Amino acid sequence: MQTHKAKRVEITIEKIMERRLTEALQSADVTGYSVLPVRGGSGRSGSWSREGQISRGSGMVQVICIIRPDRLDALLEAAFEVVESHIGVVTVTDCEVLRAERF
Amino acid sequence: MQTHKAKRVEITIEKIMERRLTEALQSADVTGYSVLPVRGGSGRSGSWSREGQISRGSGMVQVICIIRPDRLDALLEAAFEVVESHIGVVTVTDCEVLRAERF
Amino acid sequence: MQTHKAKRVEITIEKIMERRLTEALQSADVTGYSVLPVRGGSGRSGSWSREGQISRGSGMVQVICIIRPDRLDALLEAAFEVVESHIGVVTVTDCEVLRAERF
Amino acid sequence: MLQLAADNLLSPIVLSFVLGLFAALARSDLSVPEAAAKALSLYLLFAIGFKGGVAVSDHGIDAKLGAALLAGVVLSFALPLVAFGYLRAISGMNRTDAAAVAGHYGSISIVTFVAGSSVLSDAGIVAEGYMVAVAAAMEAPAILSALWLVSRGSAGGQRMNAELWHEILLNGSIVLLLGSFAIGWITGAEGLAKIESFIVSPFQGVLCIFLLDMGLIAGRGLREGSKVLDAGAIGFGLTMPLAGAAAGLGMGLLLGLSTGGVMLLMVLSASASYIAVPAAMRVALPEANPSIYLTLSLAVTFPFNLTVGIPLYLAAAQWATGG
Amino acid sequence: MLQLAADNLLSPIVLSFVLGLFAALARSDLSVPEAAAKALSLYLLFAIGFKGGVAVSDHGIDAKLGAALLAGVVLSFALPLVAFGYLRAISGMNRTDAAAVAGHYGSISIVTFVAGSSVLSDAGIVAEGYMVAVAAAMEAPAILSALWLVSRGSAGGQRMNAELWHEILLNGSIVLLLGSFAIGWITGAEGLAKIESFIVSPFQGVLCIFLLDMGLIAGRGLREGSKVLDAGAIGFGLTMPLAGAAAGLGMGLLLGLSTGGVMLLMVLSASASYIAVPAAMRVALPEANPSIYLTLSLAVTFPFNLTVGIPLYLAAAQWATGG
Amino acid sequence: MLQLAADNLLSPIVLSFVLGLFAALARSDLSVPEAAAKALSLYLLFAIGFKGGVAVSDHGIDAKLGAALLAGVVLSFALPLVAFGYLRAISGMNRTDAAAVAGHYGSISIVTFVAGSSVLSDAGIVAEGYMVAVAAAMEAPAILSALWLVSRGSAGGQRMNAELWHEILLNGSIVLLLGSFAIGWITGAEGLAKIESFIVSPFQGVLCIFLLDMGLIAGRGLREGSKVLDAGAIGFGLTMPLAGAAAGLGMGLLLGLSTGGVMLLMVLSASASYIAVPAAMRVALPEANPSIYLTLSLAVTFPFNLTVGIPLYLAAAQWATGG
Ligand SMILES: Nc1ncnc2c1ncn2[C@@H]1O[C@H](COP(=O)(O)O)[C@@H](O)[C@H]1O
Ligand SMILES: Nc1ncnc2c1ncn2[C@@H]1O[C@H](COP(=O)(O)O)[C@@H](O)[C@H]1O
Ligand SMILES: Nc1ncnc2c1ncn2[C@@H]1O[C@H](COP(=O)(O)O)[C@@H](O)[C@H]1O
Ligand code: NA
Ligand code: NA
Ligand code: NA
Repeated sequence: MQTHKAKRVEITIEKIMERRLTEALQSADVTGYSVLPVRGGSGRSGSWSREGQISRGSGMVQVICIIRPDRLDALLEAAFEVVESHIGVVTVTDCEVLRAERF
Repeated sequence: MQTHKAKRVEITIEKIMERRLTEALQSADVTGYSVLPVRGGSGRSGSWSREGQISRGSGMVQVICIIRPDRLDALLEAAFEVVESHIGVVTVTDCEVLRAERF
Repeated sequence: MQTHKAKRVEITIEKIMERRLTEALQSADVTGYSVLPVRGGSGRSGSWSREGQISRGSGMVQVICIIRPDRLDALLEAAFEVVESHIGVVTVTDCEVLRAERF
Repeated sequence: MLQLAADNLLSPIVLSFVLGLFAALARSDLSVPEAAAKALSLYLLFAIGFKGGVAVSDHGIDAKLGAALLAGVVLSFALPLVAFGYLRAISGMNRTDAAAVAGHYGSISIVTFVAGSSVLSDAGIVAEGYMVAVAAAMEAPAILSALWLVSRGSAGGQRMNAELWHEILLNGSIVLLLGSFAIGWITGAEGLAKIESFIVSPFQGVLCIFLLDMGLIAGRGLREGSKVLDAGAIGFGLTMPLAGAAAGLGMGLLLGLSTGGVMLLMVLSASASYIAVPAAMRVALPEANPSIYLTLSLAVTFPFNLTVGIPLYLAAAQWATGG
Repeated sequence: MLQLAADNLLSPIVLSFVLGLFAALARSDLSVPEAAAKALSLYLLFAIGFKGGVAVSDHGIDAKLGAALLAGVVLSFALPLVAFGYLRAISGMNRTDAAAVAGHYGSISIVTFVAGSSVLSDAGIVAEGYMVAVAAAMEAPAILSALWLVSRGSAGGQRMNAELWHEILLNGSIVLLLGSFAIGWITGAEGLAKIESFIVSPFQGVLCIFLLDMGLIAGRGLREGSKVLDAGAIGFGLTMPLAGAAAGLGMGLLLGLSTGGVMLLMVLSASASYIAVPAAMRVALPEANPSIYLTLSLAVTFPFNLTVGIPLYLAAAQWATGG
Repeated sequence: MLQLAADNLLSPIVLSFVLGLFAALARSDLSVPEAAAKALSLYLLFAIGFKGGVAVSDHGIDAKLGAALLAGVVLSFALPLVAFGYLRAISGMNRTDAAAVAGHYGSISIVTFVAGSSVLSDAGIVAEGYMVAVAAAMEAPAILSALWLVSRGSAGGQRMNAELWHEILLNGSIVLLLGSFAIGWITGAEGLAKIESFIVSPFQGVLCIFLLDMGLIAGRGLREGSKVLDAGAIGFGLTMPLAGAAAGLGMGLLLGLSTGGVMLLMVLSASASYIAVPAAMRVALPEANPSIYLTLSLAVTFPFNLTVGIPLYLAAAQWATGG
């Protein structure tokens, strides 16, 4: 089938920063993203798990954006500003998409 | 370690269409997939979140299939038929797998 | 923005094996990973779903590690030892990361 | 009547809804986890179905049951036609969206039914236990009317296939509602005695938390969806319930239901679906805009019925039946 | 006896299970969220443990406690050997799968125990409070027997390592059951008074929802797993409980337990694990097919015990103890 | 006093916490699903707020309400300054971490408040219903003090922006607590009668499960976080509550609160936040180490207050007010 080149950006960020990130994405004209839950993890600041948590200050989510390659830099800059002083991981992968007119 | 080329297909689709998609995949002889929850997101049809929802008509899931490259087209065609008239995003990424005999 | 090459390893494994896997990763000096929930799926051993389950023996999770390319082999070997005799899928994707000093 | 309205407005149930609405509009991060919301709705369906079944087992099966079920089906088929014409006349909505919305108003909202029942029992009025079964019967027909409206003349029949039929008729809420109704009927007062302190005593409290969540969702819906609704659509959402209630009143009197039964049939006719129909529309009518029908049903009509409608319908039913 | 069976079959608890089973077999999308199901199981474990502890604190500690615990351990070790031989004789199952299944039948299902206790208390029969501790003691030994069966002669010992030991002995259900048992014992009637309206009054109602979920899972299991079971295996799932119950009966009489105690020991022996043992098998015996043991335990033996077994065991215990 | 302490230590509530702590330290896999834990906390907030509101509606509004709110705000602002100085003197913690920790101790823990209220009502002592509102008022000011401490002289003001203000003042717990307080106040005894068997009878039992979960989290925190705390920090976590309680005692006497009111103000002052403040710190002070403040608050101070603190504060309040 006909596919088109795109970039898949996955940003793992603290839940408490989620809204700030998605608002920054929207300001950078990123119109589509999905948010996946993360159950736990480990990093330089120790390991964590969401089980039994009621705290709003812990835990992370993964925000996924599929975008046209030429829009990547604007997205990364917007994301970086939010992620900069916080913990979090940003990865970019090459991918192909169906229905490119959507992006 | 010995790895083998494969394709990673990630289909974000409405929860209500999940069963139709997985049945289409099975008809196309895709034998393995995993389904990840999606907590929320945003797109051309507005933004949404699963929090507090009891509705069965809203929300999306992400279906992930790892397949042999030569099986990609059959999969995409099967998926496209379900996704076509619905909202949803399909991406394909090149990857390497361990234990290729499983796919 | 400045990005750096890295590998994205995604391991889908039975929940009951999660701790064994993450401990193996830690022994192999993999310092960061995130764990995503998986809601259901299908494979050679049939299909499953987490809905309504109280059993600890069923269900899978997806462990994601972003690592420097030169650390990939150590990671795969550690993971393979745990996954070997169990069901599970391991994929490796090339990606770019921001803030490479973190990995 | 005014007293009734004030009592209703100041009940913990309605105030909990208002709290949720306020929190969402004020962009508080208050939220009920999805799993908890679903568990609450399972509880409410189980309890309301079971109690309906026990009532039937207590008072014996009424000759009117069959007629009431039929009346429900007729209302569910017919109301979308009224709603569609009204909506097209009053607002600028396109055919597809209008048909989708119309389908919601023929079907029913079980929480509105629960809230109505709860006001009834506070007022010490007993209704026919089988109204629960009437509620279940009214869920699906409206979906057919909506699809028919959209495809009149064209080959729209294929929008309904066996799979969708199956999903609609065996959707979780219907199965649980009718199933627990059957269990209540079979086990009767003895069964109720065993689980009374689970499904009766804490019921109103659980309903408060559930309505808090409904308020949160309605408020989020308003924030997201208010831009898609014109004044005509909002007017529709506030007046269509009255038309539905009037139809329910007529039908209830025709059937000779009790005051409580008439009132519940009014509530069912006045309410708009937000579980079964939206799901069916996403499958069969994906080109209709979900923001429109969800916002109208959840954020306009539901609050209207909860606050103003229910006491009004009760007063009307009492007046009309002399009860 | 027939009356007892009919009463049991028509109790809200059993009918809720049947409703879940029906919904799953009819492919309804009715489902209980995973988090809610887990919360319900925490509640049941906490309540049953606590009440057991309070009973012990009320009636004093019985000289038979030690003996009963030992008897439980012996049953749990021994029953898998019987089950294995029986299964290999009656069905075409391979050694590994048969050993895994056998392990499940030596261990216990706590919901079956809860359902049994609930029938007992409906019948006004009091049992030894420490039977809860016996239930906990019977969870793990069967796992060792299963692993021994699989590796007789070969170097299978390494399947059990310290980590797995730790997981089995400190799995969440055991810790919660024994922990709440201890809390009930320590705080006694005074503690119970404080939380009675949480753990006693709504108990049967919560159990209904839990069994609805068990029905859903059993039904899904049947749909998925029925192809992996031959007639012999199904026959095993329906008759092995009787063998287990007989062993429990003998042991209970030997110990001189009360009627209720004998009945609960029968229930424990007749029931098959679906939480602790499947988890252990996935770790230590990944080559065994989980569809086989989960389907047998959850979709064959559990419904059998719930519907037919429990009243039968009660009748047998009453007959044998003259109680 | 000793009796009181022993009673408290052997209550189902405290023992449930100990069970959770034990399970986590023993690395059991016992866990409460996140959605269930959140649902429990919604329940507790709703119930405690509602009951506070009903109490105010019963006894009329007290002239001291305004003064008590003000006192709470003052305590919340001032305690972090004391805590900061004390912590820097007693431990080797850096300025940023010490300021973050200090903020937690000025703010409050609502579960500690709930546990305190529950001990009070067990003892048959009535407190001012509006203490719930005082609790809400004490949540936020401490955050400002913490941020001021960190940025004295420097341009730290920008750490607080409008968005963060909004998040803190309208965080879900505050909105639910104050909202249900208002609902209780409006609907009064009549409203309470409707939902009593939901928010009153099962309350202590629900609290047990919640504290089980708190024990699990505290235990996990101890395992993860104990390495980041030096002896000075632990000493701080065990003695700062006493300083806070003393301040609360003085303030309570000054205001002329009832015995129960004084005790609750002590509890609030002695407790350390683990919901609102950690979230604010992650946003405004991401460079502070969350392991430090979460471990101190949840795994050192909370258990201290729950086991030793609460009975101590009650005894002190009784002694000081002669009540
Ligand atoms: N290399 C990595 N791969 C995947 N997730 C990571 C990685 N590093 C950090 N994370 C996630 O980000 C969180 C915070 O990381 P850190 O800032 O290193 O403590 C961790 O708990 C993980 O959930
Ligand atoms: N570019 C994108 N990247 C990731 N997810 C997307 C993207 N576009 C849409 N989605 C997801 O698909 C849903 C529907 O998209 P849409 O059809 O554009 O409204 C959104 O709410 C997102 O969850
Ligand atoms: N090709 C695949 N792509 C994605 N997930 C898979 C794939 N194969 C297996 N899985 C996941 O791994 C589980 C076990 O697979 P299997 O060992 O084939 O039964 C499945 O239920 C899926 O959740
Ligand atoms: Na209607
Ligand atoms: Na057994
Ligand atoms: Na404090």
